[in-house]
Amino acid sequence: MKKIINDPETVVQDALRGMQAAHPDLLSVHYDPAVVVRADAPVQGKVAIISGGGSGHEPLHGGFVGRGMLDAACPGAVFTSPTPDQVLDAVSRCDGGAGALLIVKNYTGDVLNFETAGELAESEVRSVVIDDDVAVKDSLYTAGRRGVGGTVLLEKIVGAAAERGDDLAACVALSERVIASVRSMGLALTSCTVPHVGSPSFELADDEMEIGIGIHGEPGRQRVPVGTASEMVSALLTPIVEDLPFEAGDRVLLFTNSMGGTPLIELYLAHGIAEQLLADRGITVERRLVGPYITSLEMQGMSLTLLRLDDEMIELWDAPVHTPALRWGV
Amino acid sequence: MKKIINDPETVVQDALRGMQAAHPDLLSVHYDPAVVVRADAPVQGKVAIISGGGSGHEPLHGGFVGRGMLDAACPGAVFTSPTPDQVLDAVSRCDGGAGALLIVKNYTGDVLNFETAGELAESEVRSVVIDDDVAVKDSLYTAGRRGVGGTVLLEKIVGAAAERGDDLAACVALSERVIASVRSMGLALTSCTVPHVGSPSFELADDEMEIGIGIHGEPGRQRVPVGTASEMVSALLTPIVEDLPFEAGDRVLLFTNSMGGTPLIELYLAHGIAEQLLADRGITVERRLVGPYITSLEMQGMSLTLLRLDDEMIELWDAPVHTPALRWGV
Amino acid sequence: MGCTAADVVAALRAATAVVQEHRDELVRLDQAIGDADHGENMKRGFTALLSRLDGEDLTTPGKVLKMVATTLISTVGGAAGPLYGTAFLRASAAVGDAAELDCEAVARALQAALDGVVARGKAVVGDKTMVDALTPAVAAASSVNGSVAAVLSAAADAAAEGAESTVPMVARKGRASYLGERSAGHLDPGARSTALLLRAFADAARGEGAAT
Amino acid sequence: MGCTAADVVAALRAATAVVQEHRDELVRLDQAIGDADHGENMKRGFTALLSRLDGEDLTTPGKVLKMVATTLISTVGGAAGPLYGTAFLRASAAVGDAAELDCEAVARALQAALDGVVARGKAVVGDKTMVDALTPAVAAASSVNGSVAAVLSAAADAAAEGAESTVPMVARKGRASYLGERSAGHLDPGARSTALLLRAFADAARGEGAAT
Ligand SMILES: Nc1ncnc2c1ncn2[C@@H]1O[C@H](COP(=O)(O)OP(=O)(O)O)[C@@H](O)[C@H]1O
Ligand SMILES: Nc1ncnc2c1ncn2[C@@H]1O[C@H](COP(=O)(O)OP(=O)(O)O)[C@@H](O)[C@H]1O
Ligand SMILES: [Mg+2]
Ligand SMILES: [Mg+2]
Ligand SMILES: [Mg+2]
Ligand SMILES: [Mg+2]
Repeated sequence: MKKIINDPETVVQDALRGMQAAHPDLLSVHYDPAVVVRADAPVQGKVAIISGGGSGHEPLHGGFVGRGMLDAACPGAVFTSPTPDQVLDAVSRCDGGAGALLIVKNYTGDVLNFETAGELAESEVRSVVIDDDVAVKDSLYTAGRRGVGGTVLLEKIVGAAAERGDDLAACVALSERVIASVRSMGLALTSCTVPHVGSPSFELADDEMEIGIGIHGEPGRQRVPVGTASEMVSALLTPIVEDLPFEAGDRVLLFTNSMGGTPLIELYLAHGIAEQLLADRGITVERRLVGPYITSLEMQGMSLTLLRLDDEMIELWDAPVHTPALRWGV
Repeated sequence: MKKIINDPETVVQDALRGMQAAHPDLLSVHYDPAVVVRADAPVQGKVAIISGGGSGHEPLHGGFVGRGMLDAACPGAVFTSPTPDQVLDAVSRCDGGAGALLIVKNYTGDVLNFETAGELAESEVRSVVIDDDVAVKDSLYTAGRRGVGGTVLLEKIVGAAAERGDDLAACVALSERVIASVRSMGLALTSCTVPHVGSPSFELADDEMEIGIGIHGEPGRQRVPVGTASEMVSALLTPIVEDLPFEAGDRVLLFTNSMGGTPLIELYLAHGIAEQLLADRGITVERRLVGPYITSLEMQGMSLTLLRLDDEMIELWDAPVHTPALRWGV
Repeated sequence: MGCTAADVVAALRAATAVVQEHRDELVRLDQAIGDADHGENMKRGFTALLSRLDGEDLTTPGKVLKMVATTLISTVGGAAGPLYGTAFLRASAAVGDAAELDCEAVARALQAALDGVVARGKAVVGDKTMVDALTPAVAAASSVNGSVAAVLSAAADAAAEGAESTVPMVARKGRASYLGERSAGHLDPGARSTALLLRAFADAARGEGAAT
Repeated sequence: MGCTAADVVAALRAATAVVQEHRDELVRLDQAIGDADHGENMKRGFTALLSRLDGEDLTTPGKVLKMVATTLISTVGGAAGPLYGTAFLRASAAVGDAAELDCEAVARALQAALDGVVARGKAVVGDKTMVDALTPAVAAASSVNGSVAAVLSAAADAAAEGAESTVPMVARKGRASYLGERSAGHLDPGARSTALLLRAFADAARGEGAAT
């Protein structure tokens, strides 16, 4: 294992220290329990938007803390959901009197820990669970679909709604609408190595890729020979489009995401192909996001996320945001 | 070789297509010759700031095209400097009557190709050569120091100066001041693989790293056992600080850069260590940039860049910028 | 013949050692069908627990169990944190203020733990989770009438068998369920850790209670 | 006995084939001490060249050489593009409007090419660059008095030796210079491509001029 770390035991804490140093104007980082909080929290009268999850997906979620997006993020150990006391601490630091919305990715651990926090919180707390990964069959025989790329879009859009003053019920309703309209899927060219494990989470041969991966180094649905970029993009986009389904005439946000180790040159290349495939289907890409925003450590690979937009979502997407990882309008 | 590409022959062009699709409001991409141009070029009365170099360093340079930074970028083949006709095309598309400044990284190929273009151009053209890599001894026995991370800072600062209306001579003078004040060094944990080559540019054992690398997959100065993050950061920072030298009381911009495959969690961790080491030396970090901004394809590794700031540089760094990769104030 | 707060603390010390010893094994099991953290999560939780086992207020078994619950909830994370936390919380409630636990109290505590895990996680036997270890353990415990050590020993034996039974199962809960059929052929890490904990408790009880 | 525009075009066709054949070798040489693109750069340039060799206006050797220069400058990139481009541009100027080149004109063209490379790149013999192949080639060419084929053949032999002489050198120009002492023990890719081109020209000239 080659990583720029001092000690697997302290990697999350050490990275948080660097984050604090890098963004003193935006963030206050607390270490026990670990919470990344918007520098000007609590914002009076605003619904607090709080998320969290295992570390190793940076910039998710800490990189999205700031004006127009999250009030706080709760970073768990690498690939491990945070504990309820982190969430409780975030709620108490951020509640400005309008309650808190917890954005939870659909994993058993995340759901249970946020649920426990919700039960214990003294503020008014609601939570929404995002489950946008079409690679997982949503059946009685699974823990349901995972929350993946759609999380970034949800956090931006509902963050903007809270910033403009929407109340907790409105934030929940908007979240449900976004969750109902967003679908994602990912693939891996290489595995990642969890620091406290030291060996790759799975083994892939030089000519294999894994389709339908999550963001925790879990193996995917299918192992297939590496194809061309066009084949890869279409292997992700087809199930996404057919799932909702997205149809001709739909206006969408296309989010082309790197799993961490795939460089921008490949990501742009894939993005161009995806735009073409959507144009071929008569789907209009109105907004786009390209970059490493929800990652699996150093994994090489990508995911695609498609969100069906309406006018309000577009307005909220375009609204000012000022966080370490997303910034515009300010 | 596992990459998200269709064909090594068309990778640069295919990526440019994706870039154009991703940023229709910011960029106009031209393909023959390949030039990425600010959407509203030429800006009348403004000095055109133009850079370029081999591809594979994304977002450098195309990702820095836009208001407050570059007017155009000339992407060469992967790791190969662009040709003079690209530069000439960029100049003619961007010259708004105030001439053009060419920002050239110090590599024989880049210098010769930009020099040729400068000789052939009909506009008023000046060029500056950045050579901030302290890993290379600046002696009669080398082609001089390479241009690396400092390029990003130079392009931002001189881009802001041009945007506020500084003339060509002032832009040149400011560039020289930045170049005289900036130093960088990088290391690699893994090699990268050039698409048209198909095998790694160099081989590193599982417990080795390469210190003093450039950005083209060239081997570095020294191959050493992988150390801790603290050792790595100090191996880069010490020669940087001692070179200029940076001294107690100096105000600096600290730029912690990923070589492409190193994820943000490690980068923040390294950044935190670098901030601490600078604080220990009494050097004040006034501004920072953390992320993958000048890369070597999928290489894992990092570089550090330190720029000694003065008030004007701070003002220009803070000035609005609106490009695919850097954006604030708009 | 009963089990005091000190006995519970001793059993937890033993459990901590076992979790630390088996940390890598649990990581490997979770690497195969999950996200490779179960061993690390459990180690983190029990290491935190160890530093609190000297607490002055740990005067009854119920207080010890409650402290275990809150410690695990705030340090383990993942699915295992809230599930084990709930298990210990319910066990604590089940034993109330008693100064000593007899074998029935222990069986009642185990039943309460199982009920808590099921209430939180909604898994049933056959879903390839810790429930597959805990369910037979509870059944065995309530069918034995003897010393605490005997009850725990029966529970541990049954849990071990229950854990083994997860190998051929296709997971329907937790992270392993994403793998579908690919989850078959692997031991469930949470079932394994449940079996390990019960074995540690049983061994500790036998050590303490050998003379009684 | 002279060399016409058509002969120059034929020589360039032969050179293109040689560059394409040796593409991987040149990449490998550059991978060792540079950035692994020299073979690809040369292939790209000569492939572009090939598509222009049918041009109707290629009526004199000088015009052909000028077209080669502009093509290489606009397609090769890197250090090699401007250097080879300058070489052909100076060679073109040196031969002027002549319809045929005799052996002196060829020697003059080679000398001009070398002067151009040195003017642009500032390298001297011993810096481990193409200058180490071209310099002895020019010297050999001007010392031979015979057919164009003989001149080019002598130049090619000398260039091959010159290229070999770069192996032990420590680079002082171009990308290889960053390696310092680590650049020793490797053949310089640009010197190798210079030797390959001259050998291709010589072979083409011998083929053409065998009867004369
Ligand atoms: N719904 C559930 N009910 C009971 N046990 C579960 C459930 N989901 C997961 N588990 C148990 O949790 C274990 C995984 O724990 P751990 O790896 O620590 O958390 P995570 O899955 O969040 O990474 C599984 O092996 C399984 O035994
Ligand atoms: N200053 C120079 N003068 C003469 N030849 C040079 C000089 N710098 C580099 N070269 C030649 O160029 C070759 C490298 O060409 P190439 O790999 O195509 O460009 P780059 O070095 O820009 O990647 C070297 O092997 C060397 O022979
Ligand atoms: Mg986990
Ligand atoms: Mg090159
Ligand atoms: Mg796990
Ligand atoms: Mg080269």
